[in-house]
Amino acid sequence: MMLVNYIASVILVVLGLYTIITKKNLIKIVLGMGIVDYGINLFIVSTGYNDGGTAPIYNMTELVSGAYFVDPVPQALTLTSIVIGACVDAMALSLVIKLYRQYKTVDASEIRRLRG
Amino acid sequence: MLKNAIAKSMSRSPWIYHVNTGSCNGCDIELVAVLTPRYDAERFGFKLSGTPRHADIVVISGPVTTQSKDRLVRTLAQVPEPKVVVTLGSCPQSGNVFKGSYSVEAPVEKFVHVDVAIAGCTPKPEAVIAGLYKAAEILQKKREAMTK
Amino acid sequence: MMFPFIREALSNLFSKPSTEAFPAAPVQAKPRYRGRISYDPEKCINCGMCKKVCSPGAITTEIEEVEGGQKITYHFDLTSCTFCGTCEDFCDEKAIKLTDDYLMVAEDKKDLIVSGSKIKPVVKGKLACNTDSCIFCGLCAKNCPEGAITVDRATKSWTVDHEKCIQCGKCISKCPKKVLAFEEPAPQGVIFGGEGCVYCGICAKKCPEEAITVDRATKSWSIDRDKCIQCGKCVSSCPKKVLSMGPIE
Amino acid sequence: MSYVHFPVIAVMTLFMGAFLTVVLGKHSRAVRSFLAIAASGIAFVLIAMLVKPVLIDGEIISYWMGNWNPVNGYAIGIGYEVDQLGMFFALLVVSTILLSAVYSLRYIERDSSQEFYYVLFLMLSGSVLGLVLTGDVFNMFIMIEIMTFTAVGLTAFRNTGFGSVEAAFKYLVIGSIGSSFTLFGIAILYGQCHTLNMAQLSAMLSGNHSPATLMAFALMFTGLAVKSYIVPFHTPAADAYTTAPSSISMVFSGMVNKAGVYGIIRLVYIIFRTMDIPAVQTLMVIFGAVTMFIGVTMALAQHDFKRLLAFHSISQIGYVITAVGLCTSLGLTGGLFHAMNHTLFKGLLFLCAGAVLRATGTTNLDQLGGLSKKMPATTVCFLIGAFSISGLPPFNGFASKWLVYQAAYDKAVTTGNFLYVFVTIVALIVSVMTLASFIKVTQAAFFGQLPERLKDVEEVPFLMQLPMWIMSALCVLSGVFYNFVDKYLLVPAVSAALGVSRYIDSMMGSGYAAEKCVTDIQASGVHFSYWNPMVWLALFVIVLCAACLCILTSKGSRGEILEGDGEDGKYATFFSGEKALPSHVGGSDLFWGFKTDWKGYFNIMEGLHSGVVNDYALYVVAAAAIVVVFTFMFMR
Amino acid sequence: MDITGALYILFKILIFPGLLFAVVIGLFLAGLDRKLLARMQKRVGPPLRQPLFDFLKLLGKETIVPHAANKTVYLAAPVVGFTALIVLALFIPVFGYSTFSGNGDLIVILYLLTIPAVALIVGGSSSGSPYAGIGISREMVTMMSYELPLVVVLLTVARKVGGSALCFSLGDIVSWQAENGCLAFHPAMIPALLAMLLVIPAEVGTQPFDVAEAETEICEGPLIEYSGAPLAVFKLNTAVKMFIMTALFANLFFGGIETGYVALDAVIMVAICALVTFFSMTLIHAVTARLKIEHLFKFYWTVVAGLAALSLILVWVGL
Repeated sequence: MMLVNYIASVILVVLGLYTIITKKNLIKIVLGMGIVDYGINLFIVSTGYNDGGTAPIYNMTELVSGAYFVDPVPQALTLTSIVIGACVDAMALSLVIKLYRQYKTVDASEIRRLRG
Repeated sequence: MLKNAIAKSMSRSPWIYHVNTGSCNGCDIELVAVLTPRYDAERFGFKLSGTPRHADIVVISGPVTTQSKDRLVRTLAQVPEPKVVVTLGSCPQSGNVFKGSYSVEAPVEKFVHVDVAIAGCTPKPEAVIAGLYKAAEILQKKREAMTK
Repeated sequence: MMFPFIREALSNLFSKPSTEAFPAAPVQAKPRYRGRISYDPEKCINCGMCKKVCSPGAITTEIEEVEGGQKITYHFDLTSCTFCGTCEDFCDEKAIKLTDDYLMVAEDKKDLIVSGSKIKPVVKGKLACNTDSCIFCGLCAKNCPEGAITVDRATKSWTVDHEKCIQCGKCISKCPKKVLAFEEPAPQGVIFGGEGCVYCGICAKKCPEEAITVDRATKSWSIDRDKCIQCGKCVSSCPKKVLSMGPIE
Repeated sequence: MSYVHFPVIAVMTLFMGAFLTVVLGKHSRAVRSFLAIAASGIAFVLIAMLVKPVLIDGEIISYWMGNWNPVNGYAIGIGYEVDQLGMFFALLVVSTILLSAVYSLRYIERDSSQEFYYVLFLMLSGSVLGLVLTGDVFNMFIMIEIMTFTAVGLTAFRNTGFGSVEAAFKYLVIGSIGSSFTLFGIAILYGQCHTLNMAQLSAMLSGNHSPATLMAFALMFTGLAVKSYIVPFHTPAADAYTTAPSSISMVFSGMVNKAGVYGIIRLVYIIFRTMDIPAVQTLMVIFGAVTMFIGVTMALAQHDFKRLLAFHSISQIGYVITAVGLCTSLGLTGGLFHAMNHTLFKGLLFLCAGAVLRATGTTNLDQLGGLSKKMPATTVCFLIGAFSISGLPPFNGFASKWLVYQAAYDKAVTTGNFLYVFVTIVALIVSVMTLASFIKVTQAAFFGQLPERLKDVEEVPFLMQLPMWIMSALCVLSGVFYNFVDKYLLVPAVSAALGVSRYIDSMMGSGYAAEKCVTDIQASGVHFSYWNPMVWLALFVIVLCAACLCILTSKGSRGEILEGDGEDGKYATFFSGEKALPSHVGGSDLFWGFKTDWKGYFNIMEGLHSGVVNDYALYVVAAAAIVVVFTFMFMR
Repeated sequence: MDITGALYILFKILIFPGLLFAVVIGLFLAGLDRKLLARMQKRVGPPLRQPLFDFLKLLGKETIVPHAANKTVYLAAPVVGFTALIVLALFIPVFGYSTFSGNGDLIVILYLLTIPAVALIVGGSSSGSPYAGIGISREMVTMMSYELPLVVVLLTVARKVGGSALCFSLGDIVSWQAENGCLAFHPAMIPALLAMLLVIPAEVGTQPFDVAEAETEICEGPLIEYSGAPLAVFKLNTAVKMFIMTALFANLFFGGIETGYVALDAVIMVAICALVTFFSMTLIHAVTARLKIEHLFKFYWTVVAGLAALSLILVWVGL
């Protein structure tokens, strides 16, 4: 059953958003962003799953009639998405370091020079 | 033709800028009284303007205190030509009762050429009207002299 | 009502304006208006009281020696005047009057100065001749326009008819030996009669130069001749008429 | 080489430019300048060469990467599809890139690590160009992601300055939430339709909306709305525009948020084809109206030149969203025209702000003043931009705003819906407020008294002026010769946005749309008539007459125009007779009468723009929730 | 276009209803305003030609460009404002007689109306005076104030006339009134009419709403440094604006009373303009004192906008 996957992915996304909204620590906000990403990745990879399918690799010898494989596209999407997510996290963390150097804090409620 | 029309209009629409150089406000009140319904100088196109740049006639009242001397001179310089300078009351012409005070620079003629002097302490509004009327005529003459 | 003047504004629109047609129709100033000063030099006795009481110092005098006396000119500078009217009040001779002419407008400041002058004749002494040096040439008699001088060379007499003499001084200028001259006149001044004086002190008060001192306690009356300008105010104001003008010692 | 390859080559050129810059441009300024100009120039030329076939001949270019053509009506590969709508935005993008690149040459010459600037700049350009040209939703997502983090990098480029890292971080957090929503929506769509091609999605989705696709719609709409910075997603935009270098602010407001707008148009008009549902129209119009109002009122309260411009960007996007959301051909025309005009005049204004920043070292309006004597070219450009954005005739802002009002009120009277009346009024008032806040900038920065500190200010170099002049000229020309813009740009773009079936057919093979029963959106609305061009003649004659009048009278009098030194009393400013002192009525002093009346509102707004990133994230999530609920309540 | 047609258009632009007509009637209305105001204050008042004298006199004065000013903008601003007003005059038909047939679009008029104000603001701003700085801020707030009611009034008229079709054309509004009677006599339009009457003085900038040019407080505000010919053009702008606004009012609310004879129409038009001038400017001027800027804003966004909105709602529900 894929329902568990879907529910889990939504829970992950919601948890990630909750983290971003409530946690004041910048590192935790970045972690929240990561959690959202993982939730979505789980979701994408789940959409392509066919129950009982094999790995989506063209190998003429093993291809037997009646056998089918899982949708390869979501897996490709997930890979891309993971790469992008990693980039974003790296970028965010580097910004956190910069912010800490400038503001001497990682508390989001103290980092508000730009407001109004 | 336009030149004549402009010259004629000069005397029909003189705008007044009033400079108080330390006056007791007596003359200032009479100048304003000139615009009241009873005297109504607006009949002749007189209007009080708020800035020297709009003015044709500069009315000076007060004995020109030391503090106001520079300001008076600067303000007068900012009035575009042709312009007419009118002194209102005795103070700017002589200093009146303040004559000889260490802080009074009167008479005003030391700094500017006065075209019309209206005497009185304070002048009656009729006298003010007569003086301004005369100033308006001088204004027209000055304009005609300018374009000649 | 939010706009209380709306009715008035509309009714004014249909009624006659209350504006005076001033330059077209001349306006008479109200009674007791104090305007342009008029000065009658004939009445003036040159007491200077006006000058003294004028707070802005608008009144100035000029004294000029001319033929036949001093020309005394009074200038009333209207551009300096406060039109308080004190000079009018203080002028006993009513020579100063503040008229109701309010149109004191001028392009030239000189138009705003009221002036008046009169010539105050100089009192001269009698013509006299120093007969010790006189040669009785008779030139003086010849040149006298009135024929007041009679010279007799024979008797060495020189006479003048003081009634006829007009003190023109021609004889003096013609005299070759410069022996003719007017006598020094006796100094004029206020003469205190003494009898009848009640030491009221009005003369002292009236004196513009404060030359007179009256002390009632010690019944003394004194005058500072240097200060006195012989205006005669004390004489005219004395209630007992004990003061007079005349030659003094 | 056939022109069908041009779109891909254009995108690849920019990415290759970025790659080469990082490899070769580290040590030589000339090399990296050359690479940046060359890459953006080639992209510009390539896209410009597509004008003839796409916009004039009306061809839609479809291009399958690696020649992976659809099989049995199923798209397999990644497709690029250049229709007139995409072409319209692509033109905006490439011109912005080129002008910004030219401006950057001198603008960032004093900064360190310039090669990274160009790398990020070219990557950003490539991603936005790819976004508007692609025909694949996942490709679109990737482009959005590249766009987001390059934009973040560029925001933090001057990271020693005030708040730029902070702005970058906020931008990154909010932007990645938005991208996540988009990705989630795309994932749901893929789960439902098993395709990522826009044309095919459109064919499959049109007219049959299941709860899953509605969810996808809501999420994708929110995600793209975050990218176009409409209220309440605007908060990072204001920060980023303020702190980024001005050449990048121009790129942000000129194409990055246009990319979001393009995404929304693509989403609602093509992919989901939901635009004829009144609920979607209501949603977009309300979003647009709120955006333009809050944007402009926040702009009125700003003291910083660039932050003020940033809020105006937000406000103007509100116009675009409103107009697009009306779903009339008039509205769509107005919306697209305004999007284009916004690129022009807002880019121009940001460049002016950059020039001021470079010349004076600050953009704080309270510290500026009297620059018009020192920087006349910038002043003229700024005035043109300010008048354009305020919608004064005959500048381009007027033409597009006029269409927006007409469309909105037309919608109001034809549907009888009072909401649109309200929107029309808001749009008209916002325009006046826009004018007001630009008057504030004009007075505070360019006119008035020159502070002592700015005595030695100099005009910016010609290379920086050039893009400004070009954009000024475009602002005026597109306002005056608006008929040409309409004919060659807007009409094709609008018909492309409305003609779903043509889009599908050209990608998936003709007849595909009919097979799937996709019909074009029936957009009501008259075509507008602009004021008679004769008016311009009249205008010209009268200006001439007025000028003659002035000359005539100055001959007749001695009233020649006199100029002189400030030391001479005659030419000094009138200070009630005082000696003229530098006393400048600056940014924060203006409009206090208005501000006191609106004190309550401004206090609330300042509280909402708290600067805390968690709050901003909360707005995004809350708005997403509202959109989802709205979608499920009204779109079933 | 043949030469006669070109000459005819030139005639329209330069003489009637363009430049000359607008200027003459504008000056007449300005003079009338001053005269009537004086009479309401029990004064004789200036002659009717006084604004003309003022204009001519200012032409004969020196034009001083202050040192702090940006010369180009400073001198161009009044001319730009004047041009916009003349273009406006061409857009506003004399009832049936319009220059650009049926093109008098309300939105175009609304925007052209802002140009003179903007010209004043930019000109004042460029003069570099701090008084002008305060003046332009007030002028801008005034503009924001009256724009809302004006917009609502225009939309109301458009809805009333157009029904369920878009009608922003002033020509159509006039011809609709010719068939269905003047809008002034439709009960639902009365609040809008009152609102418009109150908008006119703020747009023109007469007494209670002339906070921007308050000569006793901020020395004429934006005009402070102007002298000579540019000032003359600004004064002329105010006069022409009077004509434009009253003519707009006449067309919006008294559109349908044309006779077919252009000359007679023009006379009727001027008469209505004079009446509107009296009620909206002179009378209010005579009985009120200058407002504060924040009160002005509040007044327009509550009372006047409320009146206009009332009318809009009445029209919207079909009255």
